[in-house]
Amino acid sequence: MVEPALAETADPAADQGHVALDDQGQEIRSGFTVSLDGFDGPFDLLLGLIAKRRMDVTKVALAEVTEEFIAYVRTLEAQRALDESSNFVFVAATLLDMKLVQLLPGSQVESEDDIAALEARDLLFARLLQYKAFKQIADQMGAAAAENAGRFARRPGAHPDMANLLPELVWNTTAEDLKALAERALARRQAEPDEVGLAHLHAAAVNVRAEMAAMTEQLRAAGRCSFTELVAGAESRLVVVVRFLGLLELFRDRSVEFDQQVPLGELLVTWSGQAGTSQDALDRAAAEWDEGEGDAAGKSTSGQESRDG
Amino acid sequence: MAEQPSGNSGAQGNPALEEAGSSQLVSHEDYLAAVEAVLMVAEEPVSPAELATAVSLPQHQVQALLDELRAEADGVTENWPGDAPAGAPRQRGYELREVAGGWRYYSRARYAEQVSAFVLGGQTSRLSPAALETLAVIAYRQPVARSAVSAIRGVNVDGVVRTLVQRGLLDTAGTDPVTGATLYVTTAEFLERLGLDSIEDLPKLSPHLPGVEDLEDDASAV
Amino acid sequence: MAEQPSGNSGAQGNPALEEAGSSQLVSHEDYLAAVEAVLMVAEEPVSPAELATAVSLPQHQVQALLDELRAEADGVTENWPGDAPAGAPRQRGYELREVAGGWRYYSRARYAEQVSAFVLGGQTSRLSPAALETLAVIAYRQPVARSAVSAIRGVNVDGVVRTLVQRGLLDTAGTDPVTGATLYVTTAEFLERLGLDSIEDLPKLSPHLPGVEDLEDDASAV
Repeated sequence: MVEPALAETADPAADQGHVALDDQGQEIRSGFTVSLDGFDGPFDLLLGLIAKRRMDVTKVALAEVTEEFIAYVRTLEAQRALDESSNFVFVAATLLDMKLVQLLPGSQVESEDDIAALEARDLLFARLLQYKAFKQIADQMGAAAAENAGRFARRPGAHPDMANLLPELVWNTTAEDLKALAERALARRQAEPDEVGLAHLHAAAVNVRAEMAAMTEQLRAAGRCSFTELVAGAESRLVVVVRFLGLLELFRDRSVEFDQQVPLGELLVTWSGQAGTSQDALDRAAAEWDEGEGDAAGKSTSGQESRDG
Repeated sequence: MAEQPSGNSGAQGNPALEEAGSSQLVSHEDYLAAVEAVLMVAEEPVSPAELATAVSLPQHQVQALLDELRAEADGVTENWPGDAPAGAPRQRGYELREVAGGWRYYSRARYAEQVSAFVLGGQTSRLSPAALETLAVIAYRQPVARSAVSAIRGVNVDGVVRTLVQRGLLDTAGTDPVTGATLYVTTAEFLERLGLDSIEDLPKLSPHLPGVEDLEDDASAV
Repeated sequence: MAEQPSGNSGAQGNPALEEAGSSQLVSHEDYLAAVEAVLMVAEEPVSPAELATAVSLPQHQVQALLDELRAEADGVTENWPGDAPAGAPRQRGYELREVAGGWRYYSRARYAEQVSAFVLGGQTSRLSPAALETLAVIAYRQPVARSAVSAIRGVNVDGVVRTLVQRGLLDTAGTDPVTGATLYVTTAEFLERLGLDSIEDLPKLSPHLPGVEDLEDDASAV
């Protein structure tokens, strides 16, 4: 019974407007208020900061806010605390971003990092302004809905004479059919969580090591292959992706060379490695990509530092 | 309900000349229109007592208003005191009928041909898969509010529930004491179609499905 | 009045004087009433095309009838040729509105207090700011995936979207061909809720987006 007002409500309170916040609990919108002012949500918080032009972002003591937040989270039940925490991390990260931007010497934009930071700032503002526009529209829509709320649509209900008008119902459903339908409906509800399911990404574990070995063999034999040829037999998109990653690994190991005449053109791969096995490359790639049972999606970041070195 | 508070009414048949219970409504036409508004949008026939409460008038005055509205819709001129008969009003495409102790506007029988052309335009002789699934959920969870069925099916079910009611497979059964939402149950006709004696004879659901309590919790949380 | 079976008459605005497609309906008042009767049984706004089919009249004549019915319900006197204006008609408790691409009877807002007790369902619950923002984004970006709405609003919208689908304000519309994500669109009920005839009637988004100068102002202010 979290939000009783949301069950189909002929809730009398609805008329008095007491349930204006009824959907709130469905979001990760935080009940936590920063002591700076009463903010309610990441973008709201940021908009508030911008609106109060005198407020210096650099003066917001993130540590203090964090202390308060942790105290607040302790009062929550587990699931809610998790939601709110991730929300808070988002806000805090954005705040840190803004602090970073603010602390940069604005007049002398020279380094790549400065430009990147400025671009990030522009992007942030573009998003904020876009959100602001939608927020204003939402207010207008709310006003329109409120103005319209006093009108109720005619619902025809059951017409005493109307039953005879309907064509005779063709009925060939059995009680067993109904049972099956009910079970499917009830089960589906359990099976479909709100989150995007990631299970399917893990379904087929594709092994980078094996794919690299297979491509090495193919390239050694042919000397030169197009990427299309290399992925010709791939049974899924995931295999294509993994083979591409494998090629990058081989390239790093200087076992292959790439040639692409035009952007988006055919990628030609030429074997340039020694006759000997590139066992090192295979091991390293396997360590980076294949560990953790085909968890290909998660590995892209963890492998980052070692390759940049 | 709605007993006359003062009693000493002078102008019989013109409720507006008596003491107005609502501060909002003043004229006779206002009261007529308010009753008309309720009858127009209420989903089921409304009793004079309910109307009396809604417009804060004694029941006998509401009765007079109902008679006036019925006559007006039928295009019958009657002389209401203090009300100038404005020529012969046209007969409306709807009529005000008294059904099972309540009043409601219905389309006039004279236009049955046009109405059925319209209604049949969208009707088929088979229930859609969505309707069947909705029926199945309600059969096992009755009495149940539409919102709970929506929560289970993940889609709005208002339209299909109306179709099923129209088809006589579902009926309303009061309202939820907490939310006030209308509750739905299956009908005797539904059992007849399935060849069952009672709802108890429906095949048992698999025990692995969420219990009724879970459902109610979830539905209200949405 | 209202003979003339021959057709091609010049009596603009009085559809009954033009060729009657149905053998039953003869007078202008008959046609008015027939349209009225159909609107009375409609579950949702009815388009002039549907009405035209049901009463067997060309669409432009149905349009004229609808305008007349609307004016009549609003108590506005208009002079229809061949139709004696019968004094000032009273304003009805209902109004005929053009919403979501069709026409539908609504109770008049003036009587909301009297009516609200009789209307069950989600209609009376107010939309939260979260719901409104989500609807706003989807209204302008539809068809759109939840993730895109999340990106604009900066919060997870799964719960709100699900609630709005259950309430019939949003509907799913297939999946994104690339990502496979479910796409969402606003519904006719959404338009009805806001009293809009079509999505085109929403205010333009551009005036709410600042120009480049404003953007720079804002940027430097931080």
